[in-house]
Parts: sequence; structure tokens; C-alpha cells
Amino acid sequence: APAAAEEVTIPIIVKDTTSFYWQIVLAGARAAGKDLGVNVPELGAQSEADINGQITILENAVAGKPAAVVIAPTEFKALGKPIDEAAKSVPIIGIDSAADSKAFTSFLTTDNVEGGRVAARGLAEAVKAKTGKAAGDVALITALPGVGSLDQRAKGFKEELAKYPELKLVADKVADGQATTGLNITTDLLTANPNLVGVFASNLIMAQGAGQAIAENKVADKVALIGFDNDDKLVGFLKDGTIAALVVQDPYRMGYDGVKTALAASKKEKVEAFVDTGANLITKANMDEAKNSALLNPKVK
Amino acid sequence: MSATHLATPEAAPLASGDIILELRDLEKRYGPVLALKPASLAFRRGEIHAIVGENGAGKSTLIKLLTGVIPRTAGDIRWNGKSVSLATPQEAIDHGINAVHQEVMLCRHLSVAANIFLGDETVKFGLLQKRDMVRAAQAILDDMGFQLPAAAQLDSLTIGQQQLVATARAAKRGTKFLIFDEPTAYLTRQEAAQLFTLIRRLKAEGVTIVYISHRMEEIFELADRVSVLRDGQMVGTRDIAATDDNELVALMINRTIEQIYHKEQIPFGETLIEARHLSGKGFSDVSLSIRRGEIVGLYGLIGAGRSEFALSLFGRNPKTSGEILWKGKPVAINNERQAIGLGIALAPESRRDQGLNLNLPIGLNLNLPIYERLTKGFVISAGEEARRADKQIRDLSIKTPSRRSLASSMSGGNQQKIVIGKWLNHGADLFIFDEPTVGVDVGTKAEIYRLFAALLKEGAGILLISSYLPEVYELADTLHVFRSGRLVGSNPFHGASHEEVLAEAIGV
Amino acid sequence: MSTVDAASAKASQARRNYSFLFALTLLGLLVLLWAVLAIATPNFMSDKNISNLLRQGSMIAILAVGQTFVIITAGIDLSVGAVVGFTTVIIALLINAGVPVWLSILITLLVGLGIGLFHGFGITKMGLPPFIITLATLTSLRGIGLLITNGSTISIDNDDFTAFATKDFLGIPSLFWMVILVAVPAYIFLNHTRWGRYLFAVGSNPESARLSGVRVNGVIYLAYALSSVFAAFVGVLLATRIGIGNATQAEGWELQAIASTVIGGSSLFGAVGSVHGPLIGAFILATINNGANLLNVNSFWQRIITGGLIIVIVYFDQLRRRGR
Amino acid sequence: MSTVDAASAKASQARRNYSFLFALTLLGLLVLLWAVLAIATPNFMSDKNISNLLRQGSMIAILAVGQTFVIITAGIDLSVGAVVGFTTVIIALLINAGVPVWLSILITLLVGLGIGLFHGFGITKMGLPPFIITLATLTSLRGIGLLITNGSTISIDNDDFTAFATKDFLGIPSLFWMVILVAVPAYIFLNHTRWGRYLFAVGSNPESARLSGVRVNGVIYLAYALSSVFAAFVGVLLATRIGIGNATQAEGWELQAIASTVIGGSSLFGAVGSVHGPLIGAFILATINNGANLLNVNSFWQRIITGGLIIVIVYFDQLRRRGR
Ligand SMILES: Nc1ncnc2c1ncn2[C@@H]1O[C@H](COP(=O)(O)OP(=O)(O)OP(=O)(O)O)[C@@H](O)[C@H]1O
Ligand SMILES: Nc1ncnc2c1ncn2[C@@H]1O[C@H](COP(=O)(O)OP(=O)(O)OP(=O)(O)O)[C@@H](O)[C@H]1O
Ligand SMILES: O[C@@H]1[C@H](O)[C@H](O)CO[C@H]1O
Ligand SMILES: [Mg+2]
Ligand SMILES: [Mg+2]
Repeated sequence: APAAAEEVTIPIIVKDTTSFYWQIVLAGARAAGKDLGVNVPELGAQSEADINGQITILENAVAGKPAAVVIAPTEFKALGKPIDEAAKSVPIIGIDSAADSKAFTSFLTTDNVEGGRVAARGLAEAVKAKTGKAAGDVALITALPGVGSLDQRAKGFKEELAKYPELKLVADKVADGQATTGLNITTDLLTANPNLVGVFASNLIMAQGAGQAIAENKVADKVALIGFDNDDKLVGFLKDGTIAALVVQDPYRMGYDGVKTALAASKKEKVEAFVDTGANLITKANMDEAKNSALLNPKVK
Repeated sequence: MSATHLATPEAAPLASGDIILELRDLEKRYGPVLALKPASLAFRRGEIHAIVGENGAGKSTLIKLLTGVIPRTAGDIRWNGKSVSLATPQEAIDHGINAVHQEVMLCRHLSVAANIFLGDETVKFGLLQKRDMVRAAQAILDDMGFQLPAAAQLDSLTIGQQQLVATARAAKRGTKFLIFDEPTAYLTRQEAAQLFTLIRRLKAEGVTIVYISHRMEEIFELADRVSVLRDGQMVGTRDIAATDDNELVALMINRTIEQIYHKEQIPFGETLIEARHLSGKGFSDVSLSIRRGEIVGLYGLIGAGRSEFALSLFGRNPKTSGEILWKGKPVAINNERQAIGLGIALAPESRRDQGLNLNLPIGLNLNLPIYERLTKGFVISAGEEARRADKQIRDLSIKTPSRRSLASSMSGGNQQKIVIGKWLNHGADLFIFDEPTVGVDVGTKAEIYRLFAALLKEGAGILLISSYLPEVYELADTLHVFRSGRLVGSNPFHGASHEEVLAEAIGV
Repeated sequence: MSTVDAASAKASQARRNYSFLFALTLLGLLVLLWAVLAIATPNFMSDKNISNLLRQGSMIAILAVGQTFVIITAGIDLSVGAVVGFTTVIIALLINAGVPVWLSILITLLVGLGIGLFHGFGITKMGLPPFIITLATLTSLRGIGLLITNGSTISIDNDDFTAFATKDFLGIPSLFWMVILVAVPAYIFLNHTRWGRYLFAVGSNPESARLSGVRVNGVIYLAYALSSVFAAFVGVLLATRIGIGNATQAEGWELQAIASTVIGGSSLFGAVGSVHGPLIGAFILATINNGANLLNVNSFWQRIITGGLIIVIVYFDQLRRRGR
Repeated sequence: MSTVDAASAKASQARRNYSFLFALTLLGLLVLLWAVLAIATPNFMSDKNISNLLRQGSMIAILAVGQTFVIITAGIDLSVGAVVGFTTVIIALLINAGVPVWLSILITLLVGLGIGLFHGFGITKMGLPPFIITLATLTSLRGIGLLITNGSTISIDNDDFTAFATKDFLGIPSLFWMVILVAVPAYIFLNHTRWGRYLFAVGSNPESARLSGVRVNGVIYLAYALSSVFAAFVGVLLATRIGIGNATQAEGWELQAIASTVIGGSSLFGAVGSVHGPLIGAFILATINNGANLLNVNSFWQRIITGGLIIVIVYFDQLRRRGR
């Protein structure tokens, strides 16, 4: 057992350190570390699709003999075994997404399938608001293939969309993770489908590209765009009406509570086994409500 | 070294104004290799000064030092009485020192004109005046008597033509000191004659010429004085009038050669190969045959089609019509491996482009055709590999510290020996040697000719392609002349005079 | 003139015409693609879509021209995508800090220049292979950009600046004007100035260039400086187009730029390349993507088709070149 | 023996030792990195971490050895990352279909062989530049893999297979054993068989090789086949490590493999390369990442440091090589 005098270390491993969403998670974790006097190394792979990279980081983190590990598994099945293996030496707290392991001590996640459903409902409403009825062609843009949470969102979105028979999914596009590609795809979709009334861009970067395309083509009054997650840019789009609504999770809390729960688990205290941190639909109308405002303006620095 | 007693100091002391360039204890080391031992020499204004020496003696090294290509490791160079650093090629060019290097040093992707003006382009308002340069380059080429198109891309020319471009480039205006490193190696007699005319004209204009060659007759035809290098050491300078072949050769190799063109009469055996009305790219309707024990010579001008013919026999280039018989039976030779399999070997003309893997060890180059044979089970027998390479290095006296040295670090002549050595190592019934003695020193030439004799005695036949008339003339049992892709005359030129052969080749 | 000379003059004539012919062929392939798409989709030939297409191909086109300078010297610049991402961050910071747009652009281009000079230094003075030094910069620059922004996105709050990318002049998108702005001087530079010629000389045979008094190191500095400055310029354009500064953008664009260059007929062994080639190469790639989107080809098929078309296009081009 | 001969014998002696010394130097740098990390972190030298490190470097190491064969012929293989991703899908499908593991592996390697032969065909018969044909395969293969899996992930439901990657034999991780399994024959092949010699000969001067009776096209087929088969083998290993088949995995591994090869002393212009070089190169890169994780270096700094260290390591290596 680690000596009491030594600083307790609880690494947090996110999927990909290069996106703002994960920076909010890390900010929450950092704040918790400060509040609780815990050393919180901030780790993560270079891309959400880099499964081997995340396994490697998990292995390295466990080799450092931490008190516990907080991890956002990048892929459901692939991280199962490594987490089982790691849990033999330290308590593991899962955040954001699930993994195929029963070894988690606790779990704080968004239900991404539900997030997709929320987006579909939001899209239907926004289309109705713009055109008078929930009918017409819609499109889905996914940032990268092979990313578990994005696939789950697509799944939930399509399931829920089926409940609106007059909304027709005419394009289901997968990009390469670049905002410019999202922009080009959206532009081309607008050209190819003159009757397009809605687009769901299922993550931050795609929403940035798609939002830019809506603005560039000046079709905000005809086409409803739903994004996922948030940063300044998207909040700006939300304000000026380019984006109809954002599905927003609570990453700050995942980070903060993740570390807090991990510390408790390392002390063998009893912790909640499962927490759904929720996916909220935020529109221009409700963006100033206190809770939403807090979600849109996380304390990153 | 006990040989220094051979060197007699120069007779006439020089007035200092006569001297344009002087070396004092100039030295070059490559790591531990002393390529040029401290050498002192003075070049007179307006003289033609020849430098001779065996392959690897240090001739090219000396030239590279004088043109700022490589830095010296010790000593002093004085230009018009003043010490100069010659640290960069540009500095040498600025003084008026230019060279035509042994290996063609041009950019093959650029045009002839662009090469001639490289580093010295005509520019107006910041823009290249391409037409002006092509015109000017053409004027320079025409003036020098070289019939070459200035607008052509360099790699559309033969090596010999490229060598002439390099000459034009170095000899154009502003040159005061011009060095030729084996300029005639790739030239025909006709072109060599043009070159000599140019050199004499430059001399008359007061340009100092340094002339390196392995061809003694050229030295005696052109030079005023001659200096000899041996093993990196300057062993003497002579007035051309006061010396002869024998003395120079003795100075160079520290022994004498009774006979360069070694020729034994060996009875001819069966016919190895017979080409019947063979045509292909660059040649047409060629019929000839080669017997065991026979040297068949192919003489012609550059571009006459001899190399293309040879490459066809070797399966590298397709034939378009005609027939090849091997030991009396019709054969299809569709690729090099089939040719090699029959017992044909080809030492190609361009050692750089076709003959060598320059950035690989000498040993690998020598063994490249025989690795199948060296393989025991799955792996190569390392001992056998080393033995075979060392044998060729010894037999051909290839001047190298080790078979592991890279081919690129060899002097030009030694590189040529590797090209030949690789096929001696392999063995064959028919050897095609395309310009085998380009850049090879007298001593080694004699050795190579002796080697031909040995091959013939063992029952081989030889197809000898050469632009060096004395060589084919003296060695060939049957001499054919190629002109514009065809054999001219129905009879072998045996017994014809040099002049008659040359006249056939040119077509006058 | 003898027959030999006449023959080689003819060959050289052919080769001179060849570059033009070759361009025609590639351009022909591009036009063919357009014709097919014009028939296959109702919207391809619309003004709007042609504008979009021009806009979409512009940035890779400019990168590819810069890359071509480097490739002509027998080098490679893997850093261009990272430079684009990094410079979106630089210009976003500058503009948000209230620096005038023209000055922000100038500073951003100077940052690009600095990166290019660093590459030149690494290659000529430290003796590093271009692949290595530019790979190292690629890695480090993304890190520095992420560090500066703390992994997030900087939203550019200057509407004039971000509106630029959507503007047209004389019916042609501003981004495509930028291609023209870059390509015309690049063409003159490469084909009609001494430094352009030295790029070829160094790529063809650096030793002989050196013997001719060409400052080989200077030429290498120049090539990498141009490539990086072009990339920084693309960073500026990308920032106006997506309205953000983000260090992870333009990932993989280096491969697209190199591919455009090679499709456009450059050789990675140096001394062969043009300005029109990479431009056509870049727009061929952009057309493939645009067409696939308009045809609503499944995204996965889109990748398969892109790979297949690259092979087909370069193959035909090779045939034409050999058959010349 | 004259002084020249004695001196030059010494030089050649030096040169003979050189290849060994050079390896030592790079190895020295690796050992230095290890020493620094052993002092700087309490856990670096733990059994557990050394196991991790060996496991982490293994896959890139094997790819890099395969890539080296291609690079020695003066080629390049950009497809290896895509082949790895694609073959994880193939083996996952096979195993889930109940095909015995040994047969699944064999078939997967044959798929790799097919891809490599296709590259050989494209280069020798269609005359395509290696950069282009392997870039095209990279693009298309990811598309095909995504199409097969419909963009998702295939869980491999064979625990014996997926447990392999975590196993140890004689205290050494199974994945590292695979490196040895590949490297030893690769070493013998490259240095002690005629085909190894031919790879160098073709990379150095294909025309001379051809005129010496070497089947140049055959050698090119061989190099690309080896590279792809090695990549397919890595695909098998990755599948055991992550327990899934997913076509998007191993993105960018081609650059890491090429970088390892170049750090290990290969020249992209061909005819220079070894087996130990890329192995050391790959483990240097793995050590940098592992060390940075253990030192808790911010991931952005990690990129910056990686780039910097690549420069420093290759620079020192160049110095040593020049000073030999
Ligand atoms: N780059 C180099 N590295 C090491 N040794 C070299 C290098 N260049 C030349 N040498 C050595 O220097 C010596 C002199 O070579 P040099 O080329 O000057 O000979 P040369 O007299 O011109 O011979 P040749 O008549 O064959 O051209 C040779 O032993 C050669 O191997
Ligand atoms: N690269 C080339 N491009 C076009 N034609 C060529 C090329 N090389 C050679 N030729 C042509 O092929 C023909 C035969 O050339 P080849 O080299 O066989 O002549 P050769 O008699 O061996 O002369 P040499 O070898 O002395 O130059 C000539 O007409 C020549 O112009
Ligand atoms: O799972 C994550 C998060 O929920 C966030 O939306 C960023 O991208 C996804 O992959
Ligand atoms: Mg020489
Ligand atoms: Mg010839």
C-alpha cells in the first residue's frame, strides 16, 4: 500500500487530448485534484480511433502504481480485457463511455444512444419551427468511422428519426475528422439535396464545419443544424441562429466526480456503481438558463 | 620509396611572371588515405601541361583540389603569385580556373544550353533569357566545331556528346586555366580531333591547359611538358621533346612494358554466335559471327549503333527482325538472363549507368552475377564470396584497400576494372566488351589485353566494341565498321590502313 | 547537320512539347471527370457547385505548388499540414488580439518563413534527411499549437476576416483567386528565373550544381521556405474559411499535397515538376470528392473509388508519357 | 605495403567496423534514454514496465523491418498502416466464422501477400511510382475494410487468441518474441542470401543489376510482398492485442514505420539499410512515449519533445557517421 505521506496519484485517461470536450473533462479532473489534494496526471491518445494507443497509455499508467485510474474507454470491446487486467492492481473508474468489463468500481457516463435520440427530437422540433412541419430531407455527418460513441449516437439518432416518417434520412456521411471536410460535405449535401431541411453533425469538429457551411451558404433559415458538444465557436453559432440546437453533456462533472469517486474507491469507501450524467438539448431559447449556461461555459482555466 | 631517384628536377628555372599557378606541398587525405602526397609543381602561362599516371595515382584528386571541389589538407596554391584558398568551385571559376571532369558533371534533366550557362545565366529584369542563351550556347558549340543541338535535353545525348557539352561549358569565355581530365575517353577520333583543334586555339589565346590522359600518343601530339604521378607522389616533370613513351611509362609504373597490344595467334574453334540480318532500335540488317578463339572488333563513330546491337545480342533490347544462332542453333534471347544462361557476358559501355552499383561495396559488384553459384543451401557462403572478390581484385590489380570499399570511392580506371572483373568472375563463352579500356592506364590496358588472350586460349570468343581505333585495329582478328546502324563493306577490314578504316566509319 | 544530330534535335523537340502535351492529358482527364459528372448529376455544372469545387480544391492546390518546389530538389516536406493547423492558431490569436488583419497575415507568413528556414538549416547544416526534419516539425508543431490553445478552438471574432472565404470576385470565389495569385508568380519563378532553374539543377545533380557555382544550400533554404510560407498562407485561408484557429486541423493534408504533386507529374527523385501539374492534381482529387458527395456515394465506397481513380489516372498518364 | 596501402587498409577497417559502430551508437542512444529514465522515474526499470515497453514497440518494429526491404530498393510503402487495420478485420471475421486460428493466420498472411503482389504489379507492370500505388491502396483498403464491417467493430470471440498478446514466455512478452521471430530470419535473409544482395543492387542501380542477370522485377515484387506480409502479421498481432477487427486502426503507422527505418539509418534513396536499425529506431520512439507517460509529461509537451528528440538523435547519428 502506498505510504500515507506520499501524494496520492490518480491518472485520468481520456480518449483524445486534442479536443475541447476532453479538455473540459480534464479541467474538471484538475479541479478535483486541487480540491482533494490528489496528483492527477492527464493522459490520452492522439485520436479517438487510436485503440492501441489508449491501451498502451493504460498499461503505462498502471505501471506507475497509482491509487486508482479514471478512464474514458475509447472502444467498448477492445478496452474490456486491458481494464480487467488493470483492475487486478488498481480500482478503475469509467467515465463518458462504457467498456466490456465488469471490473469497473464505478461508472459515470452519458448514454450516447440516448444522446442521438435527443438530437433527433431536437432536429424534428427545429425543422418544424423553421418550416411549419417536421418533414423533409435530413442528413447525418459523423466525424470518423470506427469511433464507438459516434456510432452509438448515429444509432440512437436513426432509431428516433424513424418515429418521424416525414423526415427522410437522405445522406449518412462519414468524414475524416477534419472541420474542412465537414464543411465540404455539408456544402455538397446542400447542392445535391435542394430540399434539405436538417443536418445532425454528431460531434464538435463536424458541427464546426457544418455550421460554417450553413453560414457560408446563408441557409440558416431553411436548414436546421443540430450539433453535439460545445465550444465558443458553436455557442456563437447557437446565438446567431446558424445552429438550431446543441446536445450537451456534462464533461466537467465527469472529470470532477470521476476523480472524486476514484479517491473514495481507493480508500475502499462505498461508491455509486453507475451515474448517468445526462445529455441536454440546448437551444437559443434556453441557453441562458443557469444550468445550461454553466454547461456552455465550463471553467476550463 | 626508393623510386624517387628517377625524378630529375626541371631543367630550366622559370621567371616568376611566366608562372600562372603554382602548387607548394599540396596534399590531400581521405581519412587515413593519402591520395596526394605533398606535391609541388608550377604551370606556365599558355602551356599545355600533361599529367600522367596509373589509375588511382591521384590525377583527378589534384584536379579537384585546383577547382575547389574538395578541400586540401595541407599545402599552398598560388595564383599569379598570390596565395589563394580555392575553397569553393565558385572561387575557382572567379579566377578563371575551369575543368572538364572525368565523370560528366552536368545536370541531365536540363537542356544543353541550360547546362552551359548554369550559374551564369543571362537575366533581364530578373527573367531568364532562354532564347538568348540557347542562341549563345549554339554559337559557342558551333564555334568550337561541336555539332550539338543547344536546345536538346542533356540526357538525350550520348556520354561522348555530353563530354563535349562539358568541354564547351568549361572553355567558354573567361577561362584562363583549363583542365581536361581524360577528355577523349568517350570521344571518337573525329571528335577528339575537334577537341585538339580547340585546345590548340585556346593555347594560342594564352589559356593554360592541363591535360590528363592515358593515351600516350595524345600527350606527345599536344603537350609542351608532362608531369608524372605515381601512388599519390609527384615523381617528375619533363619537357615533351626530351622524353619518350618508355621513360614516361617507367616513371609511371616503375617498370617497363615491352608490348601493349599483346596478341597471340590462336586457332579458331566452332562458331559461337551468328547474327543473321539482325535489326533493332539503332541498327539494322547486321550479320556477323564470332568463333571461339577470335576477337571480332566493331569500330564506328559515336551513335553508330554498336552498343544497341550489343544490347540486343544480350537480350536487353528487343530485336525487330533477323535471327541469332548460338553454336549453330537458332535461339531466342529475350532477356539478359537467357543470354547469360547461354554463356554470353556483356561489360557495358557506361560504367556509371549500366555497369556499376556505385554506392555498394566492390565485392558485391564483382559477385553480383554469380550469387546463385555462391549460395549454399539457403545462404551465401561468406568465405567463397570473399575469396572470389579478392581474386578479381588481385588478378586485375584493382587498387582498393578492401573489397568492402564502395565502388564510388574508386578512381575511374579502377571502376572500369570492376565492370570487367564481374564478368571474368562469372565466366562465359562469348564476352562482349563495350569500350573496355575507357579511362584505363597503359599498364592495366596491357594487362586487360593479356587477359583477352587468356580468355581466347580457354576457348572463349570476344566481341570488342571500341571507339579507340588503335585498340580494335591491333587486336581484332576480324574488324567490322559500323556506320549509321549498319555494317559497311562486305569484307572484314583486316589489312586496311587506319585511314581507310576511319574513312569507312565516317563515310567519306 | 548530320542525321544523328537531326534525330536528336527532333527528340529534344518532342521532349520540349511533351510537358505541354502531358499537361493537356491530365487536364483532359480532369475535363473527362467533369463531363461524366455533368451528365451523371443535375447539379454538378451549377454555378454554385463549380464555385464550391473551386473553393474546395484551392487550399490543397496551393500546398501542392509549395510542395513541388521541395520535391523538385529531391526533398519532401511532411510538415505542411501541421504548419497549416499551427498558423490558423497564430492568425486567430493575432486577430483576436486586435492586430490589423494585414499585419496579422504578414506575421503569420513570417512564422511560416521561420519554419521553412529551420528546415533548411536542419537539412544543410545539421545534415538531416528532409523526411526526418519535417516529420519532427510536424510532430512538434502540432504539440506547440495544442499547448498554446490548450487543445481547444479559438473562435475568430472578426467578421470581415471570416467573410473573405465566402466572397466572389467576377463570379470566381476569392479562394480560387488566391490560387491564381500564388500560381502565376510561382510559374514565372519556376520557369523564368535563375532560382527556379537552380531548383531543378540541385534536384538533378547537386554536385554538378555546386561545381557550377550554384549556392546549393541557399537553393534548399529557398525551397523549404517557399513550401512553409505557402502552407502558412493556406493556414490564413483555412482560418477565414472555418473561422477558427485549431492546431489539429489539416491533418493528413501533407499526403494530399504530395499526392497532388505526384499525380501532377513530379518525380520524388527530383528535377521533374511544374506548377500546372500539382494544380490539376489537386483539382482532380477535389473533383473526385465533390462528385462522390453529389452522387451520394457511400463514404466507404468513396475511399475505394478515390484509390482506384488515383491508380487509373496515373496509369494513363504513364502510358501517354511512355508512348510519346 | 606502401604507406597509402597501410593507411587505406586502416580506413577500410574503420569502415568495416562502422556498420557495427553505427548500430552501437543508436543503441547507445537508446541505452542512454533508458538510463536517464531509470534515474528519473521510480518505475521505468520495473519488470512490468519493461514488459510494457517491449510490447509497445513490437508492432512498429516489425512494420519497420518490412518497410526497410522496400526502402532499400529505393521504394516506399505507405499502405502498411492500412494493411494492418484491414487485416485485423480479416482475421476477426475468419476467427469468428470458426476457422481454426492457425488457418486464419495463414489466410490473413496470404491476403497480405496478395496486397504486396498487387503493389509489385503496379510498380513493375503498370509503371506507377511506389508512392502513388501504395497511397491508393491505403485509401482503398480502409474503404474496403469499412465496407465489410459497415464502419463498425468486430469483436473477436476467441479468448485464447485474444489472450496471446498479454502472455509472457521466459519473462519476455509474447509480442516481443514475435519481433525476434521475424527479425532473425529477416537478418539472415537481408545479409546472407542472394535475394538480400539483390535488394541492395536494385536500390543502388536497377539497370546495372539487370545487366548482371538480376531479376529486377522479381526483386521488387519480393520487397513489397515482404512488407505487406509483415504488415498483415502485425494486423494479426494487433487483433490479439485489442481483441477486435476494425479497419480504421493503425492510422499513421506507416509514417512511424518509415521514421523508425530512417532513424535506423536507411536512406530513402535506396541501397542503405539494415535489420537492427529499424528495430532500434522503433524502440527509441516507443521509449520516448513510454517515458513521457511515466514522467507524466503533458501530452502536448510529449509531441514537442518527440519531435525534438528525433532531431537530436538523428543529428548525433549523422555526426558519428560523418566523423567515422
Ligand atoms: N571520395 C574518396 N574517398 C576515399 N578515397 C578516395 C576518394 N576519391 C578518391 N579516392 C582515392 O584516392 C586515390 C586517387 O584517386 P584519383 O581519382 O585521384 O585517381 P586518378 O589518378 O584520377 O585515377 P584514374 O586514372 O583511374 O582516374 C585512389 O586511391 C582513390 O581510391
Ligand atoms: N538516349 C537516347 N535517346 C535517343 N536515341 C538514342 C539514345 N541513345 C542512343 N540513341 C541512338 O541510338 C543509336 C545507337 O547508339 P549506340 O549508343 O548504340 O551507338 P554506338 O555505336 O555504341 O556509339 P557510342 O556507344 O560510341 O555512343 C544512335 O542513333 C543514337 O543516336
Ligand atoms: O465519447 C466522446 C464524448 O462523449 C464527446 O462527445 C467527444 O467525442 C466522443 O467520442
Ligand atoms: Mg581520375
Ligand atoms: Mg556504344
